[in-house]
Amino acid sequence: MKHKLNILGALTAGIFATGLAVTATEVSAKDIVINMAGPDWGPTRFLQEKFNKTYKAKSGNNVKLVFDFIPWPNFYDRVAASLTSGEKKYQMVVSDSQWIGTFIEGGHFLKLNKYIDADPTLQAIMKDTHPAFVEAYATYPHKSKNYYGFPQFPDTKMTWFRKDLFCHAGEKAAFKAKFGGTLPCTYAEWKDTDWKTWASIGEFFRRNKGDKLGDGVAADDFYGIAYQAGKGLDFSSMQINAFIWQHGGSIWDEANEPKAQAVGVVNNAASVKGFQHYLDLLKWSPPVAKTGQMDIFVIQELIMQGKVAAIINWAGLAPPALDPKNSKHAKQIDFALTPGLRGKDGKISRWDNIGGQPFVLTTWNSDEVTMEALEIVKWWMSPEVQLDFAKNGGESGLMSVMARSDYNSIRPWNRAHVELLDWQKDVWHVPEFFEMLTQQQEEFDKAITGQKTAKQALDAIAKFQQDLLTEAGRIQ
Amino acid sequence: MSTIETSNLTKRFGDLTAVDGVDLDVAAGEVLCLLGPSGCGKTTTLRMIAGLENATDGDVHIAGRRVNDLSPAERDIAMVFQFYALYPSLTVAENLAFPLHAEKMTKAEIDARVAVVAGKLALGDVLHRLPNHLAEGEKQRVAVARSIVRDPNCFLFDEPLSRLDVELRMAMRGQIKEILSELSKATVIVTHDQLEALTMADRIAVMRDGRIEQIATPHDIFAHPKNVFVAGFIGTPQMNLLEGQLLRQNGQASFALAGQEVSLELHDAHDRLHAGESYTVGIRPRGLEPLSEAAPGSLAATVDLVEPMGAETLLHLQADDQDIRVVVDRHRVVREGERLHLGLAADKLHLFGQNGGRIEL
Amino acid sequence: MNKPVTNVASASADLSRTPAASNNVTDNTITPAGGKSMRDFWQWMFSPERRGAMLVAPALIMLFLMNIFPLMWSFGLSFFHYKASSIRPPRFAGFYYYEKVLTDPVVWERLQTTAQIVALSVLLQMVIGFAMALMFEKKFPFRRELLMLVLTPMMLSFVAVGVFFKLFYEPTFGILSQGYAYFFGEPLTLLATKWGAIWAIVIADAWMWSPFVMLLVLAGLVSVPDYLYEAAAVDRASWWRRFKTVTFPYVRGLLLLALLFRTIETFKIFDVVYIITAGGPGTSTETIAVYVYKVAFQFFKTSQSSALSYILLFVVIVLTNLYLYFVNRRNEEI
Amino acid sequence: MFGKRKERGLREAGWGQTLFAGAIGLIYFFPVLWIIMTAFKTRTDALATPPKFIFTPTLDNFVSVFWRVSQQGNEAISTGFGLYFFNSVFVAASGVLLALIIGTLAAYGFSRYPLKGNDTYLFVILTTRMLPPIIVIIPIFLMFRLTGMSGSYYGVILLYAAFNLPFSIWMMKSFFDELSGDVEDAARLDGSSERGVFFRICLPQLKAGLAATAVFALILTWNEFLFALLLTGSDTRTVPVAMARTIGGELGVDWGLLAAIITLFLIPVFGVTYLLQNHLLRGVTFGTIKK
Repeated sequence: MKHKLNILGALTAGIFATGLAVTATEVSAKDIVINMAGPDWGPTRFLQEKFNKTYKAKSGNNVKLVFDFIPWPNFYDRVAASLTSGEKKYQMVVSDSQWIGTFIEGGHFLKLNKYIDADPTLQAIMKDTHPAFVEAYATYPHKSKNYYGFPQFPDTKMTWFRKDLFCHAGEKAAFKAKFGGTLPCTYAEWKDTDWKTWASIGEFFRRNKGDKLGDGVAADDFYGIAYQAGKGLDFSSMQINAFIWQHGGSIWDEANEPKAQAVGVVNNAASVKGFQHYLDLLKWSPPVAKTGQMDIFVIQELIMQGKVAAIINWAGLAPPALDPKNSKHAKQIDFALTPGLRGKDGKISRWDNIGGQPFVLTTWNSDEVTMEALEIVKWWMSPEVQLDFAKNGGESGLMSVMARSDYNSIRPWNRAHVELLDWQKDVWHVPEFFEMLTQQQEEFDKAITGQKTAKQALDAIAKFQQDLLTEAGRIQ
Repeated sequence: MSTIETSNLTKRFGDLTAVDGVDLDVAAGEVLCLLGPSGCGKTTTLRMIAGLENATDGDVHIAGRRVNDLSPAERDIAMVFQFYALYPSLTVAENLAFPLHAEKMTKAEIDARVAVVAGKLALGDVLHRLPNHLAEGEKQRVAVARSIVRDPNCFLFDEPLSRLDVELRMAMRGQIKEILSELSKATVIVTHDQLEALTMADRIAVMRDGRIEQIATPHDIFAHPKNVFVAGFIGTPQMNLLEGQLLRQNGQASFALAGQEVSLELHDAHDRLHAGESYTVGIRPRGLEPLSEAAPGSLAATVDLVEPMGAETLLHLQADDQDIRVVVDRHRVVREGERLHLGLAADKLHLFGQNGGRIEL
Repeated sequence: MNKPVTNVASASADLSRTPAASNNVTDNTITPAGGKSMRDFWQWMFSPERRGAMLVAPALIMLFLMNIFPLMWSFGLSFFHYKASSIRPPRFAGFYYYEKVLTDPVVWERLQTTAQIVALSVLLQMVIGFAMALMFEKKFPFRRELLMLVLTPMMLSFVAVGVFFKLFYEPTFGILSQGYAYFFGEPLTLLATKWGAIWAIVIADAWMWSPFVMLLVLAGLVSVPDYLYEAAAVDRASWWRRFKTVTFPYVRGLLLLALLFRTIETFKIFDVVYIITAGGPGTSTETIAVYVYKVAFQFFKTSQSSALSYILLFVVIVLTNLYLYFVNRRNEEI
Repeated sequence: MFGKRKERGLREAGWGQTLFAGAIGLIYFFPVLWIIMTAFKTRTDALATPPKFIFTPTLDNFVSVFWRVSQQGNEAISTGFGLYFFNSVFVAASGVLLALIIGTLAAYGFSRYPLKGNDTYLFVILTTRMLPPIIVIIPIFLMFRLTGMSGSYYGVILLYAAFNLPFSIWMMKSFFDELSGDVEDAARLDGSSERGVFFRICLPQLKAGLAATAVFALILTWNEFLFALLLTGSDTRTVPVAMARTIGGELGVDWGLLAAIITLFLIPVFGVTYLLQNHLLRGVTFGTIKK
């Protein structure tokens, strides 16, 4: 649909559209346009390109998928404005998992149960989709049996590290001498790495400009570890939740609505301990950590430009790190499991917050359009396409694809990604999520920038959530 | 027939009456000056004639036709504005040609007309300049040239010379007068400068507070001012206006003027004057004669300031706190502080009643 | 002021009563009434009394459709319980949200933050703008070209300015921080404290908009008549006295104008804050516009954000009136 | 009235002043210079520590502005920047032009034929610019949907015109107020129609004012982001929106690419400002300041 400047304006456009509709019914093959809102980045561009090249509708209709590529920083604004204003522009939307509650309750996202029940292919897809994705991307209320979406780009966080440093014999020996443990290098060694070792890494690789580092000297101040600690969006909650869960703490559990409480849960001793643990490790991070602006892009930059030895970041941001155009250490960066908390039994708990985006259908379309949209879903979730997606920078949502013997070797982070899937949980999906997230980010930021203690911050968060959710009728 | 007539022309802005029932009648070839202090309504009157201002009441007739409902363009008049109102974005030649566009003329005709008026006002050298690059006098000439380039029903001038220096003003006065007499149209000139009015006008209408105080030829206005205002307004130095009570009259009228009793020979006006009432005695500074000693009907005063004016000398005298101006020949030597006796010649007196109206003597 | 007097309407009414006109009416049975009334309407509409109205009508219509109608819409919403994201129909709420907003300490805190940023930034803009205007007041070689250099910041987008200033402040990569580290030995973590973050925002905003102030002041400076400077020179006025009595009066009105426009605009400051600090650390640099954005667009508390906006509008109107009062006073003085 | 505030000849200062202003100007311009330099740098150079002032320039970023590598394989795909650039120029120019036309007519009306409550109208017009725009977005969205203008050029153009209108009216009105009414009266007496008075007499005197208004409106419109984000479709998207693509995605900020877009996008507005610079300075005495 091209928007050309039309002198006669809306009136002509209306008549023209009616005319088109009339002529369209006369021929058997219909033109169907599916407009889809998506963030402007690799995973969605791949979908569009792949579709244009290979998709052929089984119905014989002339189906076109038109992506509205929206820059990531403003993706939510654009989609929210479109949906809530009733613009009804999009037939499909790439959503973030947290948003779905808001837009389901607003009547914008289509419940798919009846279509899934009627279609064995969809049933097979749902069955083959990893449960963590179904839970995070499809269900509302959270963890219920109401399905709304499918994984478009499933994402998890993992450790990115500098092979040249961690596998350096001299460094390994020095680390052993100083801390007694192993400086992790291999996948197995990283699998055995807990937060304690992570802290040691942080201390170990803290070098000043001119100090020896690996085979050379540090050209600049060098730091050991970094993970996200940013005020914007969810750039700290995603990591802090991991610590809270691993320490046995909890966030407000919407699956147990209306019994679940916020006060006494969100700020219980375990949660506070977890948050404090997170804060303690920041001291080994580059100075930007002090500003509360150390978001996922900053840590990506820090490792790509050789300022830090290891970070924890999304797989979705990994491709540029291996591209010599962007990354000074494209050859040296490797990926591993995230560290976790070692329990008394010696086992490491790696609970973490899932990332990535599902895609959903909207409610205002004709059956015909909905059916064509579901055909696109089926095409996208087919093993060949999913595999091709994985080969071109994406991740599959299907267990069968991930189970292929070659899957782990397609991209260097796949092995960790697949192994970590069993440890993924998600934040809330309720429409109040944005208020909860925003307030939580503010309070976390206060603790990160030293204005509050971990306890004070979590107390404030718990109280805010308790009041908000009580008012919304979600806590009784 | 090029005439201008207004009857009962009135303009009110809200509560303020700017022009109050003005009746004018300008014959073809006649130049009428509207003279008055600023704010007297003379410009508003002119603008109503031009159609730039809506009359609240009354009619305007131009060339015998009622023009109240016609736009300025339809009235077929030419006007010269105080600030010339040259079109800043057009050259002098274009400015001159501008009024001709409304009449269907060929380019050649237009060029010819422009050349003629440019020649008449010596603008040949500046035809291609923009108004901003002209000297003040040149701008003035362009404005005049633009008004005469067409053949309008009548001419209106709004303070045409006020922005020129003295020398230029004198020259332009003559030039405009010459041009106007050549064209023989009804012309109205608004001015606050009486010299301009006296030299250029066939008749002068003196205005105050939206009303016409007097319309007459320059000579009449000077010789027979109709009231105290006109008497005071016309003539430089200003006429001495001394207010005083008529004490008695017995062949001679004795007034209490400036703390002195002055007897004046008033001929046959006696029976129209009443003892005990106040009158204003007016006498022009040149009508007072300094006498060496007191005489009947003379007024004693002390010289306060001596202002040589070239051929004559202006004396400011003081009598009982009243300022009296006297013009004497420059040969007469007067010192400040000197006491003089001023003779009031009866034939040079103007007498005004309590209401300010003139009493013919 | 100078209304030309024509009375086309009455003249044409006379005309329509002439035989020719009535002939016209009888000739044609279908269109004449319409044609005539159309023409009358046309004449009525374009009569001189209505000329002013006709001239401003397109502008008023456009503003009504594009600005005032949406404003009234949201004004209406401020009296209802309504969430844009919800399918529930609006319920009447009266002044509930006004009361809520006015008693909310968060709102006052955000207003305070905004006021701090506005005060610092506008002051800085005035000072820098004025100083640069004085610099460019004289004629010198390459003046045009150098002036362009200084004007460029305001041609950049907020996004560009925000993103790059954030980079300048970044402790590891930022050029500002590196310069700081060169002299003080440790990286600059400007965004770590409230006042550091406020200054970070103020510097970026003032950098961007000082040229605007400079242009206005410059326009004032070049309009000071030469003879006043000459008179001041003859009177042997000191630099300061000359500035105070000659230069400043000519610039004051324009300076006030710049002050108004910049205050109104800075009051709405959003992008630069959002990009550089995201309101952090904590909420210490969250301005009222960022807050409105959150409430309206992330929390979908549509009614509350509308009520808040109207309170803001009230504040700005008061500021504007104050400003216009000063300007009018100035105009009367001159 | 006339000539009271005539622009005086600027006083001369010599090369010393050039040096001084040059130094200050360069310091002030430095962030822009840094952005332009970044446009010619590789990412590693852009983020180098210590910062690099001397480097091997690359045009890769400018190539990336127009072309990107496809996700599959290595085909070069157009980024659509050419279209976005055209959209920006077209939308901004049309919006500013429309605002200028309607605004000038209205300013003429407000100045020469004051309505009852003239000042109130003017004030209300000014206040429409005062609210955070976020607040009117939902109703505007709805309106656009009802009229089918969403995603079309005219929707954004109308919006930008309305956006610039208050400013244009205020600015142009002050210019009209400074014109001498006598000149217009003279034209009327000389047989000019009302239209002639406006077009042949008033407008030619206001060239500077129109230029200044246009430049200011252009600068304010050129970088408008929020409405462009929400009301343009993929075919009518403008550069500021497309620019945001480079500040978050799989790569955080793509410094070189962002800088290259900023640099390219600066050229038209810089050029227009430079060409109208003299007018700008003369015409900048706008708004509420009279004579």
